[in-house]
Amino acid sequence: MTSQSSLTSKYTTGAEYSLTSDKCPVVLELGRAYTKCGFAREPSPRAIIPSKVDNHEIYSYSHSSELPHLLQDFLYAIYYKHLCTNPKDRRLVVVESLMVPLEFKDTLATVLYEHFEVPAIVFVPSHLCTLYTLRLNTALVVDVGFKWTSVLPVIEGVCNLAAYKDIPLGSNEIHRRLEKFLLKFGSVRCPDGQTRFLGEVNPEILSNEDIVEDIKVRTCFVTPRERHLQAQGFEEAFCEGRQLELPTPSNVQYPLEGDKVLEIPGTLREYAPECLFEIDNEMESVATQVIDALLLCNRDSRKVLAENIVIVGGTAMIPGFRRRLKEELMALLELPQYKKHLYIDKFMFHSTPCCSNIASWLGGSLYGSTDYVGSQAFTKEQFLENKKHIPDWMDQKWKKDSVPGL
Amino acid sequence: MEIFFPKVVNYVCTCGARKPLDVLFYCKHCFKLRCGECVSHEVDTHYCPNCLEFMTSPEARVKKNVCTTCFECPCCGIALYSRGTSKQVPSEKDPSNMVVNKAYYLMCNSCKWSTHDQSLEDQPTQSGGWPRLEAPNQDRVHQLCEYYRIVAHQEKVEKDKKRITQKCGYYISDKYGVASVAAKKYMSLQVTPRKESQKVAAECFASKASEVVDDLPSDFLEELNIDEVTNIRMRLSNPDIQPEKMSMLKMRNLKLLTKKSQRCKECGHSLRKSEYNPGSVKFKIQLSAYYHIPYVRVKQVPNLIAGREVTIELTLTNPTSHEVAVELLPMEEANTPSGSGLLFPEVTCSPQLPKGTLYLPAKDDTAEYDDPADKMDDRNDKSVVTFKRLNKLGIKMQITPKQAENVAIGLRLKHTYTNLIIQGDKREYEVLSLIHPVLLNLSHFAKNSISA
Amino acid sequence: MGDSKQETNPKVLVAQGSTVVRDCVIQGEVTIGTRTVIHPTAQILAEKGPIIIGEGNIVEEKAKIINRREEPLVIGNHNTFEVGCVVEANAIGHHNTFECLSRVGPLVSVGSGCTVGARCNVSTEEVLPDNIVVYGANCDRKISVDNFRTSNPQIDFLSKVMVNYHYVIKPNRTKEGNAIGAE
Amino acid sequence: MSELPVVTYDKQEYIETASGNKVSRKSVLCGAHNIILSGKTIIQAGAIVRGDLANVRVGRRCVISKHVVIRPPYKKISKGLTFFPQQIGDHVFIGEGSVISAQSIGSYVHIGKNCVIGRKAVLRDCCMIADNSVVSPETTVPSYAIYAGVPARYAGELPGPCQDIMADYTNSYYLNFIPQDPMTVEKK
Repeated sequence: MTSQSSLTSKYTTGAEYSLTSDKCPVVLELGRAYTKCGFAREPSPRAIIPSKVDNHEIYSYSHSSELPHLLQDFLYAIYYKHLCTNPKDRRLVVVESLMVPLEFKDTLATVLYEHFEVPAIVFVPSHLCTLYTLRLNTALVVDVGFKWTSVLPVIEGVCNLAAYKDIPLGSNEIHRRLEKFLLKFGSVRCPDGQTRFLGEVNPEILSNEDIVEDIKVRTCFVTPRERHLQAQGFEEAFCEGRQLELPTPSNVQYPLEGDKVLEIPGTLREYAPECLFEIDNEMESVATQVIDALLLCNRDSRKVLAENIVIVGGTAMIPGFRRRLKEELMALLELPQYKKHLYIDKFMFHSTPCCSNIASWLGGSLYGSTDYVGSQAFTKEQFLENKKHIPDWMDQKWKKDSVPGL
Repeated sequence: MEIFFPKVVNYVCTCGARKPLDVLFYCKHCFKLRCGECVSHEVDTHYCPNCLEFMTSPEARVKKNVCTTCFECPCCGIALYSRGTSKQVPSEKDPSNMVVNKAYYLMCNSCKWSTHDQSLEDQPTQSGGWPRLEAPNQDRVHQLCEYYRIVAHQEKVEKDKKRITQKCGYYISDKYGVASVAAKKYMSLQVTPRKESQKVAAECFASKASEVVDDLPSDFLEELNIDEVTNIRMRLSNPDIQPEKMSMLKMRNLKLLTKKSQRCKECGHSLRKSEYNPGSVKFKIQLSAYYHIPYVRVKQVPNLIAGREVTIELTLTNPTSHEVAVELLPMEEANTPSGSGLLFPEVTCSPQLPKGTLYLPAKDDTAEYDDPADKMDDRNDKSVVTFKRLNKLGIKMQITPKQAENVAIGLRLKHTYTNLIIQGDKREYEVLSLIHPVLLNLSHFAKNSISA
Repeated sequence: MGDSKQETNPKVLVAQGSTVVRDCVIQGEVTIGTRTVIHPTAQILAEKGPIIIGEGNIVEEKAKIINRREEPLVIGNHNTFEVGCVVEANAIGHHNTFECLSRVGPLVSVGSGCTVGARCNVSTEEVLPDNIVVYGANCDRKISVDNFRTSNPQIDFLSKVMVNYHYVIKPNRTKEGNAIGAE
Repeated sequence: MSELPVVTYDKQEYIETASGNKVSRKSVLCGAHNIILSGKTIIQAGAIVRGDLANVRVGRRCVISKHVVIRPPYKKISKGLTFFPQQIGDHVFIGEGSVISAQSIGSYVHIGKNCVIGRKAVLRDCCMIADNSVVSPETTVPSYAIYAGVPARYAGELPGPCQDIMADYTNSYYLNFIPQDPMTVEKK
């Protein structure tokens, strides 16, 4: 600790921020489900909070005029309640997802500059800055988030946008499946000693996303591919209440609303996350996205990317996810349509020095500890000059010096 | 919540936000209402919500905004409390003699989690020398940090050297004055990274990929006791380790709370500044609208039926120590169409406002609040005023709601405001006239009174 | 509230050394062990079967212990029923604490060393094993590592002080449970 | 806040003391001479104050609603255990069915319905406990804080003038708490 702090003011940028130079920038990642906030140079965010204001998700606003108010309230809580710092005093690193609509980003910037008077902001793409945590400059970054799974190859510090792939699979999909089947098959022991189906007791209860999420987090796992193959026709069997000829995971007694106990069928615990790996109508799954991204890359880089896969995002923390993804990838390699084009015989994975839900935040924290923030941050004046628009990171200027140090 | 954040009567802030008077500020310098959204907030001081120890901002920054002596239960998130135990142990001097050894541990009063759950040794003192939780990846992050700082620094040095030698001054920025910036930059070039940080950075190797990935725990088919698995809140409250099992939970230092001050964004004057002492409820500066602007309250609303005229009763309270003359003006004049429609689209009904001026007597701090109702002021229209008690006046008016649901009326509160001007030894009063749009949601009031 | 009746209610057996104030409601067949303290406004309702309370228990204000079954409800020793709790359990061991405003349903059997937290609810059919803590808004459970099975320290103070302020029901049983004056 | 509605009570039910305290006959004050009510405090039906365990001092213009239990906290000392005095400040509102075992409650405090204020908790001046919350034993609730939940945690901040809002609230409550006896009903 001491050695770290004694180095603090050694390489500060210069005159512009002399007042704030001893204060590390704030690092913020507004995820679809959770927001991570903290300070640069620290190993983990100070707080991970739901991306919600009074139960209203910040990303699901009905009208664009609503968004500034939502963000104002949300950022107020971040700065004054979780970080306890004055927004004026520190520069800001925003780790942004590629999925974020431009309108959201510009509104966010407007609120930050005009309402909170943040001196300077730099937006860094989440896939890219994950690489800082590994000291790598080439990798295939797989982000398994709440709504989306996205894959982006980064080669020598340059994002290969042409090979970007995404698919709306993530925790959200798992939640929906849990909800559907729990309503049908979840049985509830009630205070009167009777056992009823959840759908009869209170069909509304699972509209509380927190309960579904809690069930997913505490009970679900991704089953190995071998079991998955053995359990083909799983859904039909499950729906018919037929027992599969496999040993099934144990049912779980889940306390509900204090006075009831919900019995979660063991099979559902492994069946719900299956949605990530099932091949859909368009013949796609989380695993095909990875392979397809590789196919879109230059032939020379495929091997090196396949041997440098980085998995990030909260949904990737479900036990068994990594093993299964690897198994699925290996299985896909055997398919004729891929085998011909991919000259790959193995996949290799990196493990980030932190839990995978905060990996991109940590990348932002490392980025924020460098001089790049000073040279690349966008000040309020620049923002106003640019007609209240943050240059897209695909813009020319950005491309030129977007990935320093990698 | 209704007491502190009432929903029935909202004042319209200068910025357009609808807020109850209780949370609004009144800028004495701009003579305008301000709300939490249109003032600038500043963190003044930090304090621990449990031991109430006060901390200055720099100190809190060094301590990472946590209290060094108080800890938080990893299950419930509330403060842990110290418990004493005494054990009989053989004395050091004379092993045959038993002495009582006092030891302390921490426990949560809600879920009974204790430092024994984390297998921490009991401490000999009550305040304890509990170990501070360190991130397991701290060393690696430190290495990466130093590595990228040096890389960034070198890149910058090269860039700047190029610029300075090319005398390409315009790029350094015209805004900040070229000369000083260039000089400072040049100075910064002299700084080479310290040896120790170079050493740390040199140890930073690139991550090695592996074919082996985290496997599914082999016991996935076995009995799962939900009580032994942490929930997401417990995991996220400790981002470093995000424990999955209850047995892996670790306590963290308690997070500090802050005292904030508010400042008018337009004129820069302070609107509120509290005293440093966390135990104090006083303010050094307190410009709440509650103390300056007459308070409109709803006293009585009969059943609202569409198309039927009813009488409602409101009260007006003067919080200042000067007499206030109030006029109630109709909202219509102000309710002009703006960009996306009417300024106050929520108004569904227009009241028949009393005409003329109402005089609210000054607030008398020495008066007993529950003295019987006192004499009317002759200047006030007796057909409008229902009662007067100290600085409060009851008034009535008729409304004819067009609908039974969602009846909201609007009015503009015009009132005098006595401003004290101090110039040297001279104290002068000037009387200003202010107008604030006020929105009253009568249906909400009706709903409340039913539940009460 | 029929205070005078209670004193003559032959079904209420109060052991010597207990402190049972008269301002409480005791209905039906109730046995109260020695060193047990019943606070004013507490309710012990043996609607059908009897309630047998062991030694060193405390039943605080507005606490309700109800037995609606035919079988007796046996409550062990050193339990605390805090203010306003409603306990209908079919069996209660020793050293349990039912915190303020907690509720335990009729299908529950409580082990020993358990704590049902303030405003928590346990009502589905189950056996609460030993040393369980029920806590928080979702009535989560966990096993307590620390549990001290000592007698309740409040009792000495309460039995000394409360007699100065309240009328207490005279014991009609010895500590061992034999009827006084019947030996 | 809207004007509080008038609450009428049966004149026979309440005793009004010289200092203006209004105490329901249906409340239970144990060890009455250990209980000090400083004036214009209301204690409603079904409330229990345990003055027999230790002294209880309640400030001016407090409202103790129906079925509230006020019970001094105990503390372990070297020789067993003792109950120690409990203090409640001025202008404190305690909602229906709450259980108060706090060591001290400051002034201008609002406690909602069905709350449990645990043993030895300290509620500082100007704070609020939301309905149905449980403040764990020994917790300190700082000024201007709103605590809510089971167990109660910091949930927000009170507005700056909350001291005067609370004073006004308890004053109005007392003023609008009037007997039903036709002789004393105020003329409108």
